Amino acid sequence: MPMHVGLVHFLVVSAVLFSLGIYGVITRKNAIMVLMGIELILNAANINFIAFTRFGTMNISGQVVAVFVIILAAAEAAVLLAIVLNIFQQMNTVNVDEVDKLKN
Amino acid sequence: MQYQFLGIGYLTWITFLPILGMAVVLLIPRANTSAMKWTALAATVLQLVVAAVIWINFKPGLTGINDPNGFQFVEKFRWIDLPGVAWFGHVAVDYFLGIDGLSIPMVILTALISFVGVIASWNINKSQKGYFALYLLLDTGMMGVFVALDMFLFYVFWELMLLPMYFLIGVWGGPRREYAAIKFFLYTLFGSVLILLVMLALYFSVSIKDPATGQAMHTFDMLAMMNPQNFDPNSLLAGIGTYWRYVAFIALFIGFAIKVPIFPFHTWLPDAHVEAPTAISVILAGVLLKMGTYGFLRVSFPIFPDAILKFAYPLAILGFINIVYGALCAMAQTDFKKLIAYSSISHMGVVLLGIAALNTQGVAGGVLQMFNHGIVTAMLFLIVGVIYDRAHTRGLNEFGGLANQMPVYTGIMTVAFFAAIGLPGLSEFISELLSYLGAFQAFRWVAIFSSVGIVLTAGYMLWTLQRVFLGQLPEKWKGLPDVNGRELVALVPLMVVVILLGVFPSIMLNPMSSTLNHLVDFVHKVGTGLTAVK
Amino acid sequence: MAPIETTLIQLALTVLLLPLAGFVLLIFFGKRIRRQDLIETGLLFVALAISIYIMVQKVFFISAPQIDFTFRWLDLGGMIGRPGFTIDLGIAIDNIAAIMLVVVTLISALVHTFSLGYMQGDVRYSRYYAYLGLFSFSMLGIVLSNNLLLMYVFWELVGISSYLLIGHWYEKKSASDAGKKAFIVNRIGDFGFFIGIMIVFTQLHTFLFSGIFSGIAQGQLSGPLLTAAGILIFCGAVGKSAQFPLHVWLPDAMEGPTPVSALIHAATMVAAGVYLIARVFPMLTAEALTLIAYTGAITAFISATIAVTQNDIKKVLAYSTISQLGYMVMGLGVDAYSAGFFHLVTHAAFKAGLFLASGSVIYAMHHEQDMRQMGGLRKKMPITYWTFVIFSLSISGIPLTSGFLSKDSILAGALAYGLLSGNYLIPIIGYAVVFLTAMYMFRLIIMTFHGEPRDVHKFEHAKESPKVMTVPLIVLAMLSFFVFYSFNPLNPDKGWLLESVKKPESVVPSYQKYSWDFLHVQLVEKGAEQPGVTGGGDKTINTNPYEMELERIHYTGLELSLFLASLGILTAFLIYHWKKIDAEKLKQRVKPLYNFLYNKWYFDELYGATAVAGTLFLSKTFAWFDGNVIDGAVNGAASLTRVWSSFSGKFDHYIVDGLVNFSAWFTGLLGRGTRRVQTGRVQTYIIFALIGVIVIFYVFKQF
Amino acid sequence: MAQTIYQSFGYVLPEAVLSIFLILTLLTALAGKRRSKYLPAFMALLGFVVAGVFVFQQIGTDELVFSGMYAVDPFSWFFKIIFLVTGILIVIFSIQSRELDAVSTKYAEYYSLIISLTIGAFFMAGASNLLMMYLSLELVSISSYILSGFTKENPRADEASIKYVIYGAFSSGLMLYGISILYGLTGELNIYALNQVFASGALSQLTVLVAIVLMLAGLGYKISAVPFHFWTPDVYEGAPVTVSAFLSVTSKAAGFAMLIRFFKIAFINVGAQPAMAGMWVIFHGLNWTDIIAVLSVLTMTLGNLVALWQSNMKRLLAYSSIAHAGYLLMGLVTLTDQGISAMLMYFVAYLLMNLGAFYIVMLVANRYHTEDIEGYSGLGYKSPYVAFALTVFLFSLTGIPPTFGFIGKLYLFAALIRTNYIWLAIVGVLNSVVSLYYYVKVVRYMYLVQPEDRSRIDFGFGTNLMMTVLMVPNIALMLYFSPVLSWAEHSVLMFGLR
Repeated sequence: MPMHVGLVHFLVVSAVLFSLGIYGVITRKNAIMVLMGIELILNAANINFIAFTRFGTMNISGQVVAVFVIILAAAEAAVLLAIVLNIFQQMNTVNVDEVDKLKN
Repeated sequence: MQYQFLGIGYLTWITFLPILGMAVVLLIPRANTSAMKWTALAATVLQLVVAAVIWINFKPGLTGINDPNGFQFVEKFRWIDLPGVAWFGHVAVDYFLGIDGLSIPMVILTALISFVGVIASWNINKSQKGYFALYLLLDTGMMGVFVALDMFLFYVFWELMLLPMYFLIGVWGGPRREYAAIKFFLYTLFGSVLILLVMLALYFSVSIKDPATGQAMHTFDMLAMMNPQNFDPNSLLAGIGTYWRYVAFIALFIGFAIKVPIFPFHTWLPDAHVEAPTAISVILAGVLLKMGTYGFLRVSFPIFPDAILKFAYPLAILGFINIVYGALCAMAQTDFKKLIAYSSISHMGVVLLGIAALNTQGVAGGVLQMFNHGIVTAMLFLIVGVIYDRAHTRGLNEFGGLANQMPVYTGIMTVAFFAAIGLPGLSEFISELLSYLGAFQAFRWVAIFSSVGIVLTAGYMLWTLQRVFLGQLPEKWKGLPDVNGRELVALVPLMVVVILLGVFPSIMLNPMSSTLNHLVDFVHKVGTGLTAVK
Repeated sequence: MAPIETTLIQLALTVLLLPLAGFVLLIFFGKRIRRQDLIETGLLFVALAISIYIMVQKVFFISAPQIDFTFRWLDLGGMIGRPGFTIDLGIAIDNIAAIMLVVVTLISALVHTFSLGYMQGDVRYSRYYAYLGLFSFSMLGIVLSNNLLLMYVFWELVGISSYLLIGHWYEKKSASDAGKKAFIVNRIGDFGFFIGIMIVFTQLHTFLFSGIFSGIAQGQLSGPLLTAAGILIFCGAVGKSAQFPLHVWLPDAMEGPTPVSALIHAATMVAAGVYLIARVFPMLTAEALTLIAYTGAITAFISATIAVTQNDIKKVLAYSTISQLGYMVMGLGVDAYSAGFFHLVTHAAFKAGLFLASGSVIYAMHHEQDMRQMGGLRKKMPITYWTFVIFSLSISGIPLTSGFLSKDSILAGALAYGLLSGNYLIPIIGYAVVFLTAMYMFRLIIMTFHGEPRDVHKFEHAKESPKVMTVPLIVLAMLSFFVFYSFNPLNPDKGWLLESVKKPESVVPSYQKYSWDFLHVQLVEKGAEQPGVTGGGDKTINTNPYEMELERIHYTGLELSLFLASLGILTAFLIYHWKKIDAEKLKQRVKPLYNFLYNKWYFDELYGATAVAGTLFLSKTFAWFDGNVIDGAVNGAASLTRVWSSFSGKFDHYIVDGLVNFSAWFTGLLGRGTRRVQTGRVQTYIIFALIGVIVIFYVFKQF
Repeated sequence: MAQTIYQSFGYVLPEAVLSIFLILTLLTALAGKRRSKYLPAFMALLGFVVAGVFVFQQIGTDELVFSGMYAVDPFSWFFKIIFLVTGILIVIFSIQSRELDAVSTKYAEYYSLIISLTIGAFFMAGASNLLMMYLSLELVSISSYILSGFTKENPRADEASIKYVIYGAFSSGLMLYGISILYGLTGELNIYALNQVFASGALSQLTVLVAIVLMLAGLGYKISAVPFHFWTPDVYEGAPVTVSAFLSVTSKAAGFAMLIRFFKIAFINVGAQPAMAGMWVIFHGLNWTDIIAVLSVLTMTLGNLVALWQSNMKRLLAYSSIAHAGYLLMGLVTLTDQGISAMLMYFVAYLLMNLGAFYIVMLVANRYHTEDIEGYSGLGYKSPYVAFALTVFLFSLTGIPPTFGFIGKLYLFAALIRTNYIWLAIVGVLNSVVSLYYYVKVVRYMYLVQPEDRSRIDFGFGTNLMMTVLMVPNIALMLYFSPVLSWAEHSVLMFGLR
């Protein structure tokens, strides 16, 4: 029996991605990996939007959102990468847990 | 408006003259310190003159408290006026000044003490500009508290004193000045935020008809707050003897109690007194402490008559604790200023005892004691200042035999000490007598136990007198000069008041008696649920 | 008011204000005026003259019992339905006031005169006279006051002038200590007085004696409260008149100059207590009077026993004073009102004399006060010696002296009282003290004036005092004879003084009176027959069992006291003059008792260990408590917790305070704790944020 | 909503103007005088002023434009003024900043980023669509990431920047995920439409809660509410002072604007306007009041308590700004228009006092090269006017008369008392007492510690004037606050709600 892929599956995938993203953000030392985690979170949301649009009875605004988010994620990634680059130049590291001079 | 000068009311003059002085002081070049001193002196002298004019024109026999027609020198203008937008209703704050028999002694006291304080500040040798500017600002704050009838205005003046006081203690004080200043500041601010909350609660509970438009509006007018009929039926503080009314009363009580100060909120006082420069100690003890008890009488009692009737007994017990506890603590001190600080606590206990009695003689005694204590403690602090200026120590045990070295000083000192002991013929006797008489009628045992204070006060005061002035003069103090003319100018007026009021207390009692009678009557009638009396 | 009465009031006010004027003059211009002393003394003599005039007028020519002048001093007004609060004050002249006026001004004037010699060259000579003026003013105020408040006012002023005068030589620690002690001990008594006044005022709404008495008569104040009020007012007298247990200040007060002791601590101020009792006498209940009687008796006895052992000439006199004051108080307590007051007057004269005479001795001996260093002064100082003897006879109660008259009246009263009420202890003590009095007085005389000089050096230089000092002595000695008070040397009842000082009618409810005070008896005395009318010459005498008892035992009592007094004098001579009994051996034999007496029954030590130390301990504790517990939060949490734990079990509110402070300290701690969360690692932040999200979610899921 | 897209453009003229000036400012970098400090600043100022003119033309406008994406109403108008004033002040501050001299080649970028952040803030204040909310939030965020690390030679700034970007991106990711769930539940992105869906009440409360809590993470991060505040102290400390100041006002105000609008429009039962005017009725199912009350208490308490221990002035002000977020949230707890108007009032006060304080911090950093509180020792003697000004600002932050901060707090507490949140009011006032301690600590160093070197340093006329400009309203508005109050009360109006 062919498996019918429905909304729930998308949502599960999205939730898994979301969790993985959070996991990545929390555990990875490398700033790039942290960025990846964030991208996962955003894309999890994107999957949600698109899935809801596809399966729901609603308008297509969800897909529009996804488009915007993709662009925005790119912008954010660009900024973050630039900052990481700068950090690397200044401190010779891209590990976020080594950047902890500012604290109480 | 009958009492005006240049189109501005007397009370505005008396309140804001020091601010004018402050402005002038700020404009004077830094180097010209003597001009600053004279400006400050001029401002306070003018203030004193206005006070005298007010005193002369003051009509005894009018009521006041909750009766707008009983106030004199009234100035009432809309200060903040915001016609109702949408659902907000009318917001209005009045610039509402006026005095009655309760405030007149305090106004006189403030003017007098401020004047004396400037003279005592003559020797300030550090940042005079800042000092005198802040001093005059403080003066305005104090005077404002005693003439404001709008609670918002009252609160603003109340808080206005904090800042200059912080700096005056903190910058010009003794070795532990920072600690004392911040302690004072925190304590008092803690008290005043509670007052703030109660003020807001009252604001929303009271609504009156706007005289202009006839619409209902909330108000900060303290007189309106005193009429139970002005409370919205469903508001937080409506009714008589409700839970929230008691809570509000207690919050207000703590706010004022810190200023008095009432045990156990008193620990800022000894530190502040010890560290403050002489003039500021004089102001602190002479005027600031009175604000607490003035607040009780002006705000707490008439607005929450039901609560005060319920809490009169605990208040009297606090008075007792203050008296005995303060006296005993004073006895153990070796620092002259600290001793007087604790004696202030003790003496303010008498005020509490008197006003808690809620009868004519008690309240009159309490208010008179506020005035008298202001004068006497001011004298005492000046006296300590004189000796500190010369010897640079306040250790009681380091002195002795000054009576021979500084006879005039000793004479004045003796008068002040004996006044503090409550010697008949000097002012504090009458007020203590009336307070005790009132308290005795209301709560016999508390009054009896409190009378122990009479003995204790004599004990520590005479002991101090003995340690400082009697006995052999230590070698190192052989060169101390007697009081000079400037110090006499500060001390003698106070001494005259002490003696004058000791013999003719009616001078002060007459103007205030009808107001206080009215207050007592009002509290008893309204507090027990009878309708408001006119 | 009749014109003469108005005049008298005006004169009385003049008398009152004259010394005050002197005081003000001397305080402010003392340094600039020459011979200030003469001004002050002169003022006092003027006052004396006026006083005598007032007394003569009042006692002999004015029948009204009292001339009163009252004015409204304070009026706080009132509201409708609420009684107004007013205080009326004023002065009044009745017989006892008039007599006291003379006593006070007389002694004062004489002491002023005496001081001209005695205090010559003192460092604060003008100050001394100023204070004397202040004192005279205050004392006259007490005498003239017609109300409790003014009485209290002057009462305190007397206290303060006494304080100033005792501490006149304040360079000496003992002098300033003594002044302080006097004032504070008096204050303790005044504490009671004050409460008594408050009771009276709150019940009767007046301070005026007349108002108080009429109020009580109307029953507005009765029962235990009335008794309490009486006893509390009496507390004031206990302090001022140095009655047990507040007598400890008087001996110390001898640190003051001797004329001061004569004026204040013998003749006038200490008598103020007695005067106060006399003033409020009508409102004292039987219970209160009984207490007063016992207090007086105990005081008389304790101090007499102490006086026997003392060696300081002024200390002996001081204890003797206390003892005599005890007599007066006892006299009033046993309902012998007139006798008590009478003794006050006579005692004033002879005790002032004794002090001045001792002052004369001390002056001659260059301020030596120890009797063991004296001796044989009889020949060197004849006037002093003979006046001293007269005073001593008077105080011992030997016939022909004034002391005999007044003391015997008291003793007779005590005896009658004891017999009627069953309180036998009081007359027994009373008579025992007669013996002791005679003994210690003559011990004093013998040690001082008789025998061989012990300090030869000082003796050599001793000489009779100048005229200004001896003349007052002579005047006072004359006043110690009976003629000034009664022409009958054995019975003063018909003398002018007792005729004019009659016991006032008690106003307390009858069930609170002495039983005899309301059991009136009418006696009919057979008079000369008049023709035509049966019993026309008969006189009806209102009397009561007390009076009758007095009549009955009068002579018995008199003989008894005379016997005891003689015995006392004899004993003194046996031991100290003829040395038939060795004083030292006696001392050894009763050593514990002797030490006990010599150390004044250890009262000072007792009070020192309890009241004084207790207060100081309390004050130190509180101060410590204040600095550490209440203020603990800011001064460090460590001391706080320590204190907190040590007090927590005991005082509830300490815990509350502790908590208040704890919270302040805790606030800081909390801030310090939470800031550690800020690690500087962004991933930690994210974890916390996530935890936050989850917590919020779970917490609010329920809603 | 009757506006066509074409017509809608007429309502975003200020934003358009700002965008144009954004480009113009950038272009100044190419205009030959690349190193000019003043040209880009002047351009930015001009941009704000011109935008201001257009903003002023919008007085009273109450429209929903771009198909319900963006509301131009009195509420957003209020915030726009706040943003413009802040922008202008920040530009002026930046001109004086020495810190920025390190990146003197990039002034044009710097000022254009300031403009872009302001544009983002404009849109945040008016966003009435979830997508719009997210996009504008990101615009603000991305601009601020760059700004906070703008002095990139400075490791502290770099650190601030990377922390900010990671934390911010993560938070906005959470928010986006929340939005997606909400979208799935309701099928709507427009918050007016959301309101109607909520009104129907046919939603799984649990899921809604998940979505809302996730959204709260994004909003909370913007307003730095506990527990989403962690970036604040680090970023404020690391970033240039001007940027910290800018973030502390504009970014926070924008966050609050969005929060308030979202809550008020999405969750109010419009049909059930109660008798008492201005009271909100929230749909059943979610206890917003409690969530926000708890957040508010936590935020102000933590902010104040931790601030007690700070020794760096910027960090202290960071915690102080967290605490102020807590105070501001109290206004929202009341769920009344009065609470909102109190918040708006407070924003005015907050702008004046907080910018003032940051300005002084910058001045001191310029001259004395210190940001430590101890470095302020004796400032009252060395530079009296500066010290006086800072004192005024700090007391205003504490909320003591005679400063405008007092009126701000007064109205917040008044709103609480009015709605019987007595306990919250008490927590609030106690917090303000605690806050006194650390504010006064600075004052203490300035006046109570005597400097060894008492030589005077004067800051020149321009600086003094600037301080006066900031200081005078701080006091004058206390004495006469009717206009602000009136303005705040009028500004509570949002489109679609009367």
